[in-house]
Amino acid sequence: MSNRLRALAFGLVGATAMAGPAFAVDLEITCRCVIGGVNSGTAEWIQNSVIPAFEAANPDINVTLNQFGGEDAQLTQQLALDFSTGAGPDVTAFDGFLIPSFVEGGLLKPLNEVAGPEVDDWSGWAALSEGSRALMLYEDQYYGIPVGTDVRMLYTRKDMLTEAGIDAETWQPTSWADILDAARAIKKVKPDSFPIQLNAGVAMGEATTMQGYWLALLGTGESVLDADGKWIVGSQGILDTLNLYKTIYVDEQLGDARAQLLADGRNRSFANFRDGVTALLFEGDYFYRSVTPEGSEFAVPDRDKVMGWVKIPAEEPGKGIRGQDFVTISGGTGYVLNPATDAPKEAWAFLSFMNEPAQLDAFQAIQPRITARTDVAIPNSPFLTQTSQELLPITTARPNDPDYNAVSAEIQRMTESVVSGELSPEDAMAQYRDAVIRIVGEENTVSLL
Amino acid sequence: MASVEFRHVTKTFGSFNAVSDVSFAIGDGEFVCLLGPSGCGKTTSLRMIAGLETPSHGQVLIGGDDVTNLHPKDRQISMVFQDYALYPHMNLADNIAYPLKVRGEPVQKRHGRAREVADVLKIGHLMDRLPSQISGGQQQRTSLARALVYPSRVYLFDEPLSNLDAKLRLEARGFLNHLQRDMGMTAVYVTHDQAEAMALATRIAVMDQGRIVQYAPPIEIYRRPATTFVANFVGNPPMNLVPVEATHGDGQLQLKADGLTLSPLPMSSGIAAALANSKSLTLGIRPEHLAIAEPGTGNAISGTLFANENMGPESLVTIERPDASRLTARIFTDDHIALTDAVTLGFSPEHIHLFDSTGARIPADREQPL
Amino acid sequence: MKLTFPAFAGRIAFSALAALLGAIFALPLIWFIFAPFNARAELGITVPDPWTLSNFMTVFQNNFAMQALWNSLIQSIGGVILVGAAATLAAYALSRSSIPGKGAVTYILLLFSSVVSGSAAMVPIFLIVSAMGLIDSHLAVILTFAGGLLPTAMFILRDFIDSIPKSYEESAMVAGASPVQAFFDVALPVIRPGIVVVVVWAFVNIWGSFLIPFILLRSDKLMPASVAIYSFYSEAGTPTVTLLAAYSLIYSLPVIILYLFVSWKFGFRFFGGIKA
Amino acid sequence: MTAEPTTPVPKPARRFALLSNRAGAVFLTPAGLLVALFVIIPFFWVIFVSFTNRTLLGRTALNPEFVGLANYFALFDPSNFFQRGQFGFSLILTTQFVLASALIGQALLGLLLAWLIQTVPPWIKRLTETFVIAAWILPEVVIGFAWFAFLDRDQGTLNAMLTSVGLPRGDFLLQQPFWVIVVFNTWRGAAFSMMLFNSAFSSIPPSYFQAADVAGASSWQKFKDIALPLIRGHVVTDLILITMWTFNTFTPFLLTNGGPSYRTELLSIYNYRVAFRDFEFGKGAAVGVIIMLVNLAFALIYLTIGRKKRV
Repeated sequence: MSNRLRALAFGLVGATAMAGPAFAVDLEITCRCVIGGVNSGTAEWIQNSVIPAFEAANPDINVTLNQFGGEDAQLTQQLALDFSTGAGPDVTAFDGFLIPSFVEGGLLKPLNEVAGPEVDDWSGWAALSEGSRALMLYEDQYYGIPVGTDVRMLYTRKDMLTEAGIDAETWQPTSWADILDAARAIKKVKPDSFPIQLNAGVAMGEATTMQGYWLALLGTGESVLDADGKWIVGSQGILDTLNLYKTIYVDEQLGDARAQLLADGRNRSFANFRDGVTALLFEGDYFYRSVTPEGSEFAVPDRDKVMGWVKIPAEEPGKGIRGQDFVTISGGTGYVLNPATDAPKEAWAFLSFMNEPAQLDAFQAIQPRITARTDVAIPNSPFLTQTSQELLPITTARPNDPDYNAVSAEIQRMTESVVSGELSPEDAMAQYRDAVIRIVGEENTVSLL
Repeated sequence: MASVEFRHVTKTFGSFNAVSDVSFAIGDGEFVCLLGPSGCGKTTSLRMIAGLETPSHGQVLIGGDDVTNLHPKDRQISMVFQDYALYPHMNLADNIAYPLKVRGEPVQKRHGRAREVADVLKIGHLMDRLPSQISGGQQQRTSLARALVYPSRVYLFDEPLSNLDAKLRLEARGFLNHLQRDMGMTAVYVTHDQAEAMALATRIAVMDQGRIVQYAPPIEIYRRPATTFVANFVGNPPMNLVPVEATHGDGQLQLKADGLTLSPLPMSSGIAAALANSKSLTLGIRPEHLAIAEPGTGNAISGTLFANENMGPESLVTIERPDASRLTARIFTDDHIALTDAVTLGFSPEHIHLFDSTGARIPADREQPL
Repeated sequence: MKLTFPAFAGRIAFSALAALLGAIFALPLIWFIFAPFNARAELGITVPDPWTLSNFMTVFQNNFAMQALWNSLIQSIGGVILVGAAATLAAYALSRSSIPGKGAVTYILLLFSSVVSGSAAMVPIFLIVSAMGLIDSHLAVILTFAGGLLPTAMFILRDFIDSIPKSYEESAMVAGASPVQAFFDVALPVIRPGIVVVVVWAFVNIWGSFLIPFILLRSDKLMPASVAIYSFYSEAGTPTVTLLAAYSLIYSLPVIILYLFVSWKFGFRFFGGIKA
Repeated sequence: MTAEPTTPVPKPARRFALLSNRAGAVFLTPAGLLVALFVIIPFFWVIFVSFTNRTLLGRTALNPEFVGLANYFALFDPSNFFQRGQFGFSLILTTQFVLASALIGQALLGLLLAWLIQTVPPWIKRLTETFVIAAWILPEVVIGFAWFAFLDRDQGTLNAMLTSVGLPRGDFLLQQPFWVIVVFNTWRGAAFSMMLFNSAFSSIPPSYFQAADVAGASSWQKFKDIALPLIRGHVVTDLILITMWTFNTFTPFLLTNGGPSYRTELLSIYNYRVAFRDFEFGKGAAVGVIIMLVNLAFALIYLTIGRKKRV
């Protein structure tokens, strides 16, 4: 697609000549993945496995991988601008929660509308679990093929816990107080440390909502939306969550407030964990899969011994969402087709090819993850097997709502104003309420206070 | 060479009349100077001949052809600009040869011709220099060479000597005079320097406020200035002008002013006509026609000594009259006499000029041929 | 001339103050003198030991970054040619023709150019370029910059041309040149210094800009160096200091060279436009 | 002059000009098209878009509605006008930023530099000028990174200097972000004022200062009594130009990203965030219109003064 002018010129000739097989088709695929960098496994898989195999099977198609190294939000920005201008890659990795707002904006089209009826005939749909298919589903239309889902947990540095006199192997907090107590104990032993990392602030973007605020909020028994799909803009749960932030970052400095505020804060928080400054870090399995493996920038030395994980407790036992003791949340990513692709058939062929069991197995060999397809096994990864078994049953899914993206930004702002000490939790919540009402309208909000 | 003619030419810029209904003709081979103070319309007139301005009304003819709306390039004329307009990026050879270049002459030929002209003007050895590398006098000659390098019907000069220092200016003036004698070119020459005009012109058009006040050969301009304006503009120092009250009787005219003694003059029809209008006239005497006189001499004017400037061969003696007006006399230093506070300047009646209350010259009944 | 003691002391104080201010201005830049040549550079200033060109070698091997420098060059030179040519023609017309209302045109141009800033017009420019189908092309960047820089360029050049005597072209025409000949033979060479200033100014502007290409370009292959420099941020945003420093230095070189060229050739002074 | 019987003019006289009107029009066309397309049309388009609720994502991307002044009312909503991350906060922040970094910082520093380098030895003048101008002409991304490194809390040059003289480290980007961008912009832009004032000073005939020297004036007196009054016009020009540039500058974004907590979110950065991160084109256009109104006010002042001087 970047060769748009050439493509246009081709279009004139192509109208008559397209029937012949003489023309090679160029495809581009983008992911937030860089070989040797972020999501290196994904990049290696596409570059070294999917593309060679696909090109071998389809000699007339050349596929190029664009390795995007920036932030999630930057990729979103790029894709939004790309799709709105008819530019962009033919196939791209895509976060499921963005589908509604892109679809409503006319920037994404259902797969079968882009590539034709063969989409519906694809054998792979049947192999996808209903839950994972929902990740890429909006208003009964498929917009992409999900790759997998994830779960969130609390990562621990066993060495630091041990140092603070806690039995790291058996430690499983059952309330927020347990976590805070452990943090205080660590802080006492290592005054320079910032034991807890619970994402906050604007700079971290969606990672603040999904890996921070929401995890805590679920522990108060609430979610962002109520059962009727109304946005909760005032509640004790929100206040409790914001007070938790205040305790961690403002009152007791159990967390590194700078890392929440600075533009490169998320990296700083990873570095803190790597360097033994942070002992308790809320993240998804992504942190294990992609951030800390050997050889990556934030590799934790001697990871198998040093790093552990525990389930995220509710505020108090039984107080979590649906009365749960422990909570977690899942998002999901997949791959979508550019609605303006010049070669929809070929693009679909590539997209479905990479989601066949053969390729997904190759991916698992490079980097095991929780898969979407039931017919692809997770090989030999005790971590993923264990986490998915324990956490998937209690997980919560992100809502599919076109306004979610905008509300999520307000959540990030709300946490930032508390963490920076600028506003009290009450004032921050009031500000959040006004902002959400402006986005979705007062009739779509509810206050539980 | 060709003639030039203006027919009722008017040029307005916005609401300002630069040239108002001017008509005159320049004969083939004539060297005409347009003389006047700045803003009198002389440069505008010249630029209309060149085609660099278009008349608002009227016609301009060159060689009998109406060229009013003709582009400058099609008029077959040459022009020397006040600032020389030498192209800073071309050496002298290219500058001089530029008119030949636009005429499509081959390089060899045009450089050869440029060299010939340059040699005549004594700048032939500078052909490789840039304009910024030569002196002002050389620049002036270069621009002249560029005007002379190609055949032309009329040569136009826009104050070409005004940027030279006094000595160079005299030299260049002499050269131009020589050239005119040599070539017999038709030339229109704009200047505000009356001496230049006197020295070069076959005819001078004195301009004031967009009109031609007098158009005549230099000697006539000098001897019979048509108005006080011309009288004041031509001559160095300018003519002394003294306001006088006139009475007349018995065919005799009596002029009165403070410190003036003047024997009665014969009446003429011109004077009678002027006096019918107003009794206030202006008496004009050129400085060179005044001389130091004994007090009480016949025709004289007296005042207190104001300044005495020795110029070498001659001196300028300025006196101040009771009404604070001043008169200057130009006298030979050899005739110098010790001056006291009170000075009397004598003159001969045949040298006086009379102007009526509007400033127009009162002609004698029968003017002597010049 | 002999200086009195207080005057002498005053001179010293002035010099010291000027040197101090110069040093303060230099401080944030000193890092770029050392870091590019230090294989283990960090954010702090350390004198390289040993001095090495290895950072540059690594940068030269980065195809994307090298391509980006080339892209910067294409966009800058394309923009500069367009700005230079269009501004010269337009400024010449504004100065030398008697088109009715040219005074008003100049006034309006100046007004618009100062009112419509890049940040205010981001949205419509994006939409217009997108509607023209030029998004993600060098041409989009070139045209946008040309449009944005032209008013000021025209204004500077018009002032410059106004200050050149008309007698240059007049003498050419009297000598027989057509208006076109007069323009190319005489006017253009005389205006050249003004054009050079405008061209250098436009080049520096385009070369250094970040926002416009960032918004108008979509594919990596077309990104200029100002955007590509972020490829030296690893993972999600940690700068790879060594390469970034080396690349920054390479990227800054054309601007430095132009500065030296202009200050050698003309002295770094103001031309037209801003004369009061 | 209407009836001039003696001079029948055969055809209406065309006024001669060095460039005919037709050629002039041809000369103006390329520039005219480009400026119209990328300056004038955007100007009107941005006004039009500001009355709609157009977005890039979501329902209003495809079917934007005309919402009248709603975007403007939202910007000036008194309930959150002064909150961080809101329009009012950015507006006030930008005003303070312009006052501190342009009117005080750049202008005064530029004036001081221009005055100083008049009298110092040539090599100091050269060196100082070179660094000041380098700060001005180097690409903004490079400058942004240079300052990022300079101010870094743990390794930055500034903190290294502070600790070496026994002062505590500062976490400047986080603790004093506003003053960071003020100092940054002063540093970045002082060159323009310096050069403008420098050329203004050198346009004053040296005899004026020599006369003052003869009369025994001090350097300060010469500055105050001779130089300053003579360059008053330049001062006005300078202040208005740097005000407009500073008001529109986007460069601090490359240093702070507008943060932390929107504390350095100038109007241009706010505009960018609304339009290209939140993708609210309508609201972003409304911000753009207000920016342009402010620019217009300054431009009119400048042109009025400029015109007066030209006459």
